[in-house]
Amino acid sequence: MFLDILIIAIKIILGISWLLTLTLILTWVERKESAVVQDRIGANRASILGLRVFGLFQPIADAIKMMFKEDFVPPFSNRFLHTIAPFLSFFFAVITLAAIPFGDEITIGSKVIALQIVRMNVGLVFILAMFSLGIYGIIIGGWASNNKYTLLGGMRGTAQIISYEIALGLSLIGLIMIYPSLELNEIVKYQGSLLFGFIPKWGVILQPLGFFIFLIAGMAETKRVPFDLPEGESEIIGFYTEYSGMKFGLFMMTDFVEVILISALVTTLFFGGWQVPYLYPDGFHFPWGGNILLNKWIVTVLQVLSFNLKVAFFCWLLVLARWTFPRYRYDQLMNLGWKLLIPMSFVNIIGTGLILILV
Amino acid sequence: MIKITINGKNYKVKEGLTILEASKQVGIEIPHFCYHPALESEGSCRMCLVEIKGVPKLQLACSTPIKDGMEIETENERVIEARKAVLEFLLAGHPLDCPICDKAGECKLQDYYYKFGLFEDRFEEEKPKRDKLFRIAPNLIYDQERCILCTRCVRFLREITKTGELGVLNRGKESLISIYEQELIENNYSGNLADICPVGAITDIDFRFKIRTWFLERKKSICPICSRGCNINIHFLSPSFPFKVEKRVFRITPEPNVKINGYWICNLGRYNYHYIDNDRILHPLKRNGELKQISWEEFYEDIGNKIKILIRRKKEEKIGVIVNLSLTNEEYETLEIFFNKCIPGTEIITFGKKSGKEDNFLLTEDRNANRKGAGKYRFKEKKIDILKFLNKKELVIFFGHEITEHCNIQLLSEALKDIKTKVLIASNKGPLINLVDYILPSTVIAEKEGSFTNSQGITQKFYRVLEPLGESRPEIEILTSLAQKSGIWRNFLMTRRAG
Amino acid sequence: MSLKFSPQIEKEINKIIKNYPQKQSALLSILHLAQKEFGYISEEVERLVAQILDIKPIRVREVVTFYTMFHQRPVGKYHIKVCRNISCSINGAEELIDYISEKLGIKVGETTPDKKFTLSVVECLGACEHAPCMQVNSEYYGNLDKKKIDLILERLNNDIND
Amino acid sequence: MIKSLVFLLEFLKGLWITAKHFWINIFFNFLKLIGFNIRDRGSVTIQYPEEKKEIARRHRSLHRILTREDGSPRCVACMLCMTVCPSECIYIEAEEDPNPEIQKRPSKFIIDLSRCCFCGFCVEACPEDALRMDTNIVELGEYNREKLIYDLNRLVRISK
Repeated sequence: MFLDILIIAIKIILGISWLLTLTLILTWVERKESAVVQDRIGANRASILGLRVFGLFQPIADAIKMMFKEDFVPPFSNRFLHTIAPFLSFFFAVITLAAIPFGDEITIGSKVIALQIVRMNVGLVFILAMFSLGIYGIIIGGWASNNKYTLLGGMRGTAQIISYEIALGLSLIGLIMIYPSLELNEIVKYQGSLLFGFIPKWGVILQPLGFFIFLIAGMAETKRVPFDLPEGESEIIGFYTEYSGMKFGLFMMTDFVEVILISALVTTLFFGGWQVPYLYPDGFHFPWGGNILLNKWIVTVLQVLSFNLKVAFFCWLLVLARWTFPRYRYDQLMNLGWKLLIPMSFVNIIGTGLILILV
Repeated sequence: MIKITINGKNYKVKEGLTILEASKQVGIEIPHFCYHPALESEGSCRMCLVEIKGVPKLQLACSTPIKDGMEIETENERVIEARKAVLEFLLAGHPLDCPICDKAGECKLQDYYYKFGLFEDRFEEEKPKRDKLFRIAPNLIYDQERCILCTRCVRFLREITKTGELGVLNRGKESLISIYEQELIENNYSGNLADICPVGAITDIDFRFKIRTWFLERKKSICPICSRGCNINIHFLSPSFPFKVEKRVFRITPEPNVKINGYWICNLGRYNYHYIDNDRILHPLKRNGELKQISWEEFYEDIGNKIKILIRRKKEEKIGVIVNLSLTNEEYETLEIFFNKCIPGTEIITFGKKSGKEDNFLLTEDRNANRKGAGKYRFKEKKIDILKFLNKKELVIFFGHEITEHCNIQLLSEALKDIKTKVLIASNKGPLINLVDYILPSTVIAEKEGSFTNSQGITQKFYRVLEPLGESRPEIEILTSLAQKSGIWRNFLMTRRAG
Repeated sequence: MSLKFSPQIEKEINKIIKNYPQKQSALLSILHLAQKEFGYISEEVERLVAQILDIKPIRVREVVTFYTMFHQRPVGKYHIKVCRNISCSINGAEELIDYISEKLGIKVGETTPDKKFTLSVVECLGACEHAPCMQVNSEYYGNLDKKKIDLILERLNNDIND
Repeated sequence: MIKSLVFLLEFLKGLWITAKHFWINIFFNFLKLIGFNIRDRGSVTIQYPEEKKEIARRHRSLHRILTREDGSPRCVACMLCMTVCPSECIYIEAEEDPNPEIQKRPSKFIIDLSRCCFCGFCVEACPEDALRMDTNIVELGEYNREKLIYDLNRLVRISK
């Protein structure tokens, strides 16, 4: 029992440190990628003992700055709610990590350890639920700032996230119809099997439409450009305008955490999670014949690496999208959500159902 | 009255005028350099050429008298062509040193050239080099290069001051204005030469290089130096000037007023303007062992109470007021109401500045601006022995330092020792400052408005030109506020209204 | 004032003054007399004339500097005035001026040390038919060349008058 | 809905463009990093304090006062620059110059760079060609405002 708790604790610590490290790196990636896309160089000044390393220390400098900035609470605002909002927002983003599998199981001694913080059979529902709860951070933050504009920003954010939550959920129904379980590791495992004997049964192949809808709705969930209507601090005033210091930093981090989680989810649900094509627990078995047998530890490492690479790619893609598109107007945003994504996900569900019945 | 036609329009003008004067009367400006309304016309500059119908050549407007039915063209092509030519010739010998010329900005040559000039240099020859720093008077520098030989200065000295120090030497292109050997112009009106010079040939050393003319603003006022009451223009730094400069007034020029000063003022009035900015009393001071700054309210309270007590004790004769002769008529009237009517029994005496030498032109013997105005009221003349007057007084109010010119300062300070309260109201620092308890800044003439009656009996109004310096206030305001605090306010108002 | 006219000239001056309604109108005539008397018009003479006519000395100077026949500096016994206007210049006056100044050892406008000759150049003498020409005191000499000038100067040098 | 689909296509195009930029720039930046410096490819940013851009010939930079051959400033204190200056940053006081050919010279000539907007009107107005803005000194930042007030000596010294 104690050992189980210890393992879970280690898994939590490892998971959170993985997430936070990636978040830090992502802030750097965000700056650098935007710079490179725009033919610039980007942040490269932060240095430790004259060592610059392409500005990799910039996130550390940012973090230090955030922590030492004055924490300002607007007068006549609700101090408690104002303080709790960023934590709520951050918490519900991070907790989603619990259901995501980093790899298959490993066996140390007699203990079988899943590379997943909690293996729950309602994983997918849990994730959707946690995403929805993230709204509270926004609306509370907007309201507690005692500022009309932040409240408006919070309202905008709530409306947007609720709208896209539907599309997000509906786009997954097709998957649920195909996959045998709601448990994410099971889903990943299922994606290891082959279609027609040589195509991996990745979600993106079985559910291309569902993938697009999920990706777009997921981007909307992260509240980033082109869906950054709740934020837009300088132009349209978002919900965290009245925040400063590390509280603001938490909201900012929530953004990046959500980017990582959406990437992880897309990877898990549509790109085979930790699966490497044709890699089985004992090594590669290619459909055209030929085998490469590998140690099971190497396989595990390859699987985890595969998962991380996929996540990294989607992070890159989301950042690229953020620096490509202009912001939606609010009516366009709502049109896209209600008039395109939701009908399309219905089409997707019906289409999937028909194919399942016919095949 | 005769009929003439100028530029196709018919006018009726008085007979005997020249074309230039007639057209000036009807509002048409004919450019000119050598013509000056107060001087005989000379016709040397050729700038005022106009076309007269029936006369083949262009004629000088400044010396051609008008005739009945004359048809004059002042602005047709031929006239403007002639002006261009004249300006071109003038500039052939005139250096283009406007940047360092003090006249720039108010120079006739500059103005006319910008209006009519031929903006094209056709001369290949070098301009003549001459003496640029020729001292013709202690206060004037003559620049031979800039001179256009309009001879205004020569004529001024011959006709107005009748001293004739200047003459035109040589002839043709060698001509120049000069004094005889080293005999500088020493008369009291030499400053006017710089004013009447239409270009920058004669410049005033007092104003030389101090500031450019376009930074200055001018407002009319009256010269307080003598009892003539000459009309003057005070040239002061425009309030829009972006930098902080201690000096406000830069020069004084005459304002034409044919009845009083013509077009001129004397050097005494011209150069004695530094009192406006220098040695001013800036704040009300009270001596309590040493001088300390107080507010006006404190002063009104103190002295008002003292006057109140003296009135209550029926000891009005203990109040003595010593007034100078340079206040405005309105201030004298206020003094009359305040001390003679509301507190009968107080003694007011007047003391003016000592008389100076008069000259035969403008400067008068009496150096007080408003003796005539003060004379209208029941102030005692200065025949009284001041020491006797001060005897047994409890409150003495001085207006100005003039009293010290009339008595021994030693005796005065001894006489003042026994007096409890001594008040000085003056604009500038002076000998009385060390002898009194209260020192109050009043404004100079340029900072207040009112009227003066000059020695001829003409009363002239003048307006505020500058903002009061520091906390200084006009005497009339001081007296009115004091009346409020000394318990005679009602009486004061009634008398004033009745008056 | 130390300088005075001789009684004879003074009498003449008084006579001239009486000819005019205003005293100062006699200025030109008196200046001519003064030049005759003193040879040239110095500052002292100017002051003297001004005193006689009751005007400012600057007015006298104005007149003196305006007219070229009044001398402000002493001139030599013979005042050589060479014409330099068109006709004379075409016929070689410039050359002659240089020649004379070389010969006398003085520049234009100067006087020889022995106070005998003064050389100056003047505008047209009204004798273009004799160009180049010059005037010595009141005598005219026309059709000049270097030889003729040598001859004239020699004669003048020996004080031989025609 | 169809319109939105067209949008989607455009989105993909946009993503393609940014991604192209990204990979091309990454490639050239990598080349730069390992020593192959291909001009004008990769990022075009100038690393300011280390690298400096060449200043255009007609750029209006810090003022200087030109001198005569004898070293005295050419300014004759005509105050035209002071008159024309829209930000009122030039202040001049004049005095008499012993040389009668020059007559006037500045006793005080102050340019307050903290007010200057570098419009160059003063240079245009100067009749003596005494004032120019061609020093190419553009780094004028100071920690103390008083140091931004340039007097005659300092302006003359710049020219040397």
